Amino acid sequence: MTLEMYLLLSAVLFSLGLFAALSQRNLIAVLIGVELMMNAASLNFMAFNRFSVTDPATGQVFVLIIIGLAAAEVAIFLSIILNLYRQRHTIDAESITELRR
Amino acid sequence: MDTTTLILATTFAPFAGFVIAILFLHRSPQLAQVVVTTSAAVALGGAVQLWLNGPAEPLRYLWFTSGAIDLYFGFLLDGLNLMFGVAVALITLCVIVYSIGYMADDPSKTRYFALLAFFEWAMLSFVYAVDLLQSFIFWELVGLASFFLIGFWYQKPSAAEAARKAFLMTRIGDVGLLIGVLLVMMTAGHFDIPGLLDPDVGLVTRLAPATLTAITLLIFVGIVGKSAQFPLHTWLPDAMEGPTPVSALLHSATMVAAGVFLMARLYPLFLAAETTRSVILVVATITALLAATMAMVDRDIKKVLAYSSISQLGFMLMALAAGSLFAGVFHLITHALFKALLFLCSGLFIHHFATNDLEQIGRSGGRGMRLTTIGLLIGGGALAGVPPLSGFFSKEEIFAALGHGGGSAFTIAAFAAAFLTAYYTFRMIFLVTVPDRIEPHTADDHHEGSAEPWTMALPVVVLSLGAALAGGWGDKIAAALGVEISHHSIGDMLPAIGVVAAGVVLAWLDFGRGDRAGFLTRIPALQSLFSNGWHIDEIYRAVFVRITGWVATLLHGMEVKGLDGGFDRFGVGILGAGSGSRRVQSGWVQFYGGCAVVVVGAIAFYVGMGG
Amino acid sequence: MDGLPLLTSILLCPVIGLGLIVLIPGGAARAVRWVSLLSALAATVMSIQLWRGYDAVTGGLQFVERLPWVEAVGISYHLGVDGFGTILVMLNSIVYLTGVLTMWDLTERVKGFFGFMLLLVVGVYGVFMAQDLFFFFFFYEVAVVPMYPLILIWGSGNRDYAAMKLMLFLLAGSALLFPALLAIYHSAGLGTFDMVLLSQHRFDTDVQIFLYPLIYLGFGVLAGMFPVHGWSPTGHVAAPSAVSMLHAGVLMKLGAFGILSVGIRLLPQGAAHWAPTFTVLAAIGIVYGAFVAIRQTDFKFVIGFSSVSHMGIVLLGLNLAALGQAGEDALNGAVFQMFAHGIMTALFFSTVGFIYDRAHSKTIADFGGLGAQMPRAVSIFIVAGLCGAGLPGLASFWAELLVFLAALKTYPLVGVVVIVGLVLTAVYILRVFRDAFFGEANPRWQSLVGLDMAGWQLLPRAILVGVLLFFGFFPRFLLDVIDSTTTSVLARFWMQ
Amino acid sequence: MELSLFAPELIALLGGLVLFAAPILGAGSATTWRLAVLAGSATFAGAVWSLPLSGEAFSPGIYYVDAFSQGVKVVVSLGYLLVVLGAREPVTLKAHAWSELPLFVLLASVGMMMMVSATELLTLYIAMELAAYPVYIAIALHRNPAIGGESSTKYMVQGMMASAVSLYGMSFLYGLAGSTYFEAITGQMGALSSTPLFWFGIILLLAGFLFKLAALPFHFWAPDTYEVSPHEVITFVASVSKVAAIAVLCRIMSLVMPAGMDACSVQNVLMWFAVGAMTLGNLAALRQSDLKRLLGYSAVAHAGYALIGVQAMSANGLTSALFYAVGYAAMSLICFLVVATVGRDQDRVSVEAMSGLWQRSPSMALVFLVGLLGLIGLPPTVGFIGKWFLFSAAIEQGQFVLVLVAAINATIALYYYLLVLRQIYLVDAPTDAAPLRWTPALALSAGVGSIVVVAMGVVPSPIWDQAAAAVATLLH
Repeated sequence: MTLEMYLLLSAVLFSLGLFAALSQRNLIAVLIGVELMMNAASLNFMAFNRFSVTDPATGQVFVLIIIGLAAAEVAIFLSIILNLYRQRHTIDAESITELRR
Repeated sequence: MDTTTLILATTFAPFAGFVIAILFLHRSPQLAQVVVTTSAAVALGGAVQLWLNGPAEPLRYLWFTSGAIDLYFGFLLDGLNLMFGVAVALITLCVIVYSIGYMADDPSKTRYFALLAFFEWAMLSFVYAVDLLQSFIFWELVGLASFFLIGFWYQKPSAAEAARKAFLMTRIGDVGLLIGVLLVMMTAGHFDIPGLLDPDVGLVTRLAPATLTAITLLIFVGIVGKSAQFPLHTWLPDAMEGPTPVSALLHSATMVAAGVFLMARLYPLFLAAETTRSVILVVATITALLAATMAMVDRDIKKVLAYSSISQLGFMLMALAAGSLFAGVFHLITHALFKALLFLCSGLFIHHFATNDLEQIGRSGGRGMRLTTIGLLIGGGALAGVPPLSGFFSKEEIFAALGHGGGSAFTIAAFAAAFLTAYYTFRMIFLVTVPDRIEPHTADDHHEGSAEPWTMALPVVVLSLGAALAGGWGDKIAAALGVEISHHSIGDMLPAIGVVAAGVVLAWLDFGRGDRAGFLTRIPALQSLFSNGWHIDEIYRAVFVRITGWVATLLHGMEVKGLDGGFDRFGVGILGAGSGSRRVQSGWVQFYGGCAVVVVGAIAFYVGMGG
Repeated sequence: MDGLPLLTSILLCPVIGLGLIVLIPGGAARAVRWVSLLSALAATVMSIQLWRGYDAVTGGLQFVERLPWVEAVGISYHLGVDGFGTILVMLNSIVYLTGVLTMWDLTERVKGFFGFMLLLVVGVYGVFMAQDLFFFFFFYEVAVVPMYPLILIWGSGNRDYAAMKLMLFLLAGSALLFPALLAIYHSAGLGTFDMVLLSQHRFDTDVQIFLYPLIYLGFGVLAGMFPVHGWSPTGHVAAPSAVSMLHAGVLMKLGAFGILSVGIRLLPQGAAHWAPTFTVLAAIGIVYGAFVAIRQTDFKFVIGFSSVSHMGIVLLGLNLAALGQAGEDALNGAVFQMFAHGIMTALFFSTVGFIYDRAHSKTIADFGGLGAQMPRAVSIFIVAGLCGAGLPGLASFWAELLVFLAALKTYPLVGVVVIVGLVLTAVYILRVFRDAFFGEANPRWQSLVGLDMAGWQLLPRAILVGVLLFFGFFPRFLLDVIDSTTTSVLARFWMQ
Repeated sequence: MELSLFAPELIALLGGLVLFAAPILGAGSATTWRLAVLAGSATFAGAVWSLPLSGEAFSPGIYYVDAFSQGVKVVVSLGYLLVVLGAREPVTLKAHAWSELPLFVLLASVGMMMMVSATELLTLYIAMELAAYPVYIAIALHRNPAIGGESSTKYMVQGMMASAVSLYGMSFLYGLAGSTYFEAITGQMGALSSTPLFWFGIILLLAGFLFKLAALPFHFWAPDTYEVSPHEVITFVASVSKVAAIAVLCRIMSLVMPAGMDACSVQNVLMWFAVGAMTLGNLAALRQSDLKRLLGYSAVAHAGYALIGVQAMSANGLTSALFYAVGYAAMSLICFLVVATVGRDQDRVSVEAMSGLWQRSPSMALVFLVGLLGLIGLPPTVGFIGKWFLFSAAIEQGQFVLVLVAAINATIALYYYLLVLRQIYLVDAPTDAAPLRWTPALALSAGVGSIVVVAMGVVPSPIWDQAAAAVATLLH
């Protein structure tokens, strides 16, 4: 696999994640979509690290930190959704539109 | 006293009188009378002394400088000014004294006398002005005084309306005059009257004939307005709404004559502008005839006199236009005297009988007021041109002038007008003095005491003397103007005498006996035409007033609906756009994120592709 | 006062007044009034000193003060007055003083009213004195802002609409000015906003032609220029008297002054290029305003549209000045008219406000024969009206005369049209006289008989009438000062 | 490693520890608040103390301490202090969270402080997330989870997306430059600038900060989140985080400015975002009856104004953007302080709630007036001179039309601000409205804010010079 292939793959991954985040009604699915987008970025880091960057560590460190932050993000987001769900009994993105206009 | 002191005293004494009266004497009208009368007497004394001293060098004080303009305030003291100044001061004093009696019962006496003083100041300053712009300024102020005096009884709606009309119609003329004056400035670079008239460096030598014609025509527009010439004459009859002494002073003797005076003042310019003079001749002739026809039918004594003023002013302008300065000015002076006299007499009648109606005055016993009747006869005779009263001589000069420089058509027209003058004047005299019946004057009258108190009688006497004798002053006036005159033989005078006699006889036939109905009653069409003033007012109302109204309404509509409404709609449109743009904020989070990421992504992609 | 420069001292009068008013507790209305009055008096006295101290023979910029402000971008606190500034500072002082006196009887939210009014005055002084583009604009906005609360809170009638409209129009004008002023700064490349330095720079002709209309329009809005005058009559009608006085008396002059000192002074060629177009617009404005005034039913609307018409004369004069054939007369006339019109409208509104306070009506048709019931107020109104009609003996005659002369010299047709406009002016003024003051007394107002102006109420109006008459008879005292600057402004046209 | 260079952040982090521990150790919310104020003051003092310092706090190239970063830190820490001063009783917050709020806000502040010092992608990323997460949580602590939850969810979803996009952009920068150090990127600018993919990365990178700034196209959260958030949190978001966002945008611009003309595409993009943000924000606010939501739209519009300076890509432009951001933070802060006090126990604050404010508390009305004048852009406030600087910078680049559009926008905005003023000064207060009282802390906070707004408007040169010096260090 060449660098271009990885980049293409990550682009596809990013697009899929984005698509999921935008099309899925369930907020959990949205979260998963966003995680996919971040993973696409991680994949890029790794690919660049592997193919074009002399310094072997940076990309990997970056990816590790991304994973860590993503986990934190998930925790926060889930708790927020939970908070919402308790009151509204729904986590359907299209029905949470009380604040508008 | 030197000239400077004299002239300042003459012009500013009335001003001082005005200021003192209007500011401090509201509570004490008697004192105001005294102050104003004194100031007028001072002015008369000064004017006479100046006249006796004879022509002097002009006085000039720099008023201000702007760009190329150097404006001077000053006094021109030549024969014409000095003479007219005396006439103005004299008649003003007469009228002020007369007013003491006439206005005795009016609650706003202070305002009245103050305004008279204001008028005298403005008028004298106009007469003596050395600078054309200064003339214009005081010309306007004179008009302002006229406005306030016509509307003196402002609570009478008719008076208020008359004042407005007078102001507006003279304003139309003033616009022409102002443009003319400014044109003078543009072409000559100064406003100095002696300089403008100078035969060597004045306008006549410097300007192309066309420009001169334009300037003189524009000035004439101003004269038309002020001197109530056709077609701007309709304000003057209405101006009779003012107190009668005011009519005597402003609206017959002095202010309306200001137009004629201005033409005489700038005579060399007019003399050089042939075209202008023919225009003036035509307009003045029309005016003289037109106004005379109206005077033939009106029953209101003051209106008759007002129409006759218009007509006589037309005479003066005819003379000037025909090329005779002397004839015009001579008639100006005699007219001032006899017309003031006539008004004062009519005022006595009105004051006593509380009516303006000629027949009513006659029937109430008008001829019982001896002094007044004599004054009426003298004044009327002079107006009609009965020899040897003053009007005869001045009119004779006009006929002669027209014969010289006017052409036969105008001479004939002048004779016709003179005939009509005699007719309507004696109609008035006969209606007052030989009424068809006498209805005893009832005692429920509002006036106690004399019908002819001395304050009112004295001016009548003075002016009667003047009106009777002024015919002999021709030589002096000619000398003052510096022109040669030829004396007319009795033979030359015969046509004029004949015309007057014919007029008087016809008037006697119509009004001295029988049913007191004029021959015009047998021609109803003319009767109605004349008594409606040839429908000129109606035409104005139908055309100019309505057009102005239409335009105003149109533009008002444009302002409200078009401009204002347009801006409002624009604002509402933006608000609408605001409401529209809020719709984007749908509340749906994925739409938000989608928009954001897709926009940024697309742009980044576009840029990333090197676009 | 020694040591403090005169211009800053004048500017400080209302500033200190404002500071004190903010500190005074809201209930102490008397103290607020007196503070305002004293600050106005002090400012007036100093303005007269300024006027007398201004050396008309030397001309040019005098009483200059200069402090660096934001040196990095070339902003300096630079004050100075030329002949125009001198008389306009005077004008502002007079209107300020008489405005305070006019509102002496105000009882509603006194503290706020005088506070905002003083703020407005600060702005106006600042504009007339500022010689730095930034401060010019700064004070310009300071002057505009207080109009909103002043109309909204103390106004009457359709005040919501009027206040909003006024602000939107004026700030839309500023929106044009903002980029234009900055573009002047940058295209000069001098790195300074100093107007004196900028005025010595020769801007590229294309730049001038591009920027001038923006400046003209932007300031023109405030000057009540046709066709963007709509805010002005509406604003007048809704505003309380002193605010109308300041609004028509000085605020509208800011617009004209802006055109003059930014537009014409800095961009003479642009001015000359656009002058024919704007001359026509100004002439239309004069006639249009007069025609529309004929059809108004409200006193203040009549005066409002008369202001549009009269400010048209100022704008006409400015444009004719740029054309040059009769520049000196035109510019003298325009600046004279700024002063004369300022005093005149102040008088108008002061008096109308008085009548309104007493009768609670300003509909002309409601009155009739008021002259019998309130002779003093009516007489004073008539003086103002006559001034509006251009009667000699009152200050605006000279202004109109000079502008008309210039118009005739430059564009005869325009000249004739605007002079004919004088008749229209007479038509609407006389209509008011006849319908409201003359005629049979309306018994409805019989109650007003004892309530005519008396005592100190006459004071502000008397001051204004006195000023009108004084300069009507002695125009020299103004013209000499104006003329000293006119020449140097016009020299800008010859230089290039 | 020079610890003193890290002093403000360190003090804040220590403060964070204390604030974390205090509630656990049984301190009530009052005590915690006092501690928070103390921590804020100490941080502020530290930031001021460190103002003249410069150097690198950690290994070379990662974390710059210079006039730029320290200046912004002073502003951020002062902002934090003022916000906390006004947050004595954050009623719209869940009661149990009263003592936690200062901690979250402090942590976010630390994140922001680190953001402006970060000169390496990873550091930047971490700082960015550190600045974001506490705010996500704090918003979710709204006492009414039904709407508070919605507001925080929306905020977070968009925040996550924006940071993911940024991250994706970073990956390309890393790949192309072969390094995450800004120094390295600047060093290779010659080569990089001709690589389209580099600009792709830069534009994606901007996303995260456009989100914080609430600029187009990441502005959607602003109205919704402003409308329903705990007042104190949104005060913080509306003021302090804008400064940090603008500062980072300036940093990124300084990164690409050496590319000169090649950077034009970025400049263009930002210009259009600026125009869009101003126009959309102002238009949408015109017919708004909820005051906080209105201020949200107004924030979008102001983000647009600030972007004018950023996109000018010149020293003056960046300086004016920084200057304006500081001024904007102050005016936004005082507006929200008043809004929070007036609508103390309301989840939403409508414009109507401001009725007759001048009767209830003249001084509060005055403070709000000052804030609104600033937002409108009228003298003598910083809003006026700030716009003057911004527009001046744009004109300098020949962007005449842009300035015209911006100025017209300011006129449109006038309408809705004036309606608010009208409500305050013209409409009478409801008869049952209680008079409003300043607490000393609140008065201090609002007072300082108002003074900053006016002082920067009248005497702008100290701050301007400081900002200019900061930008100068940024551009070397």
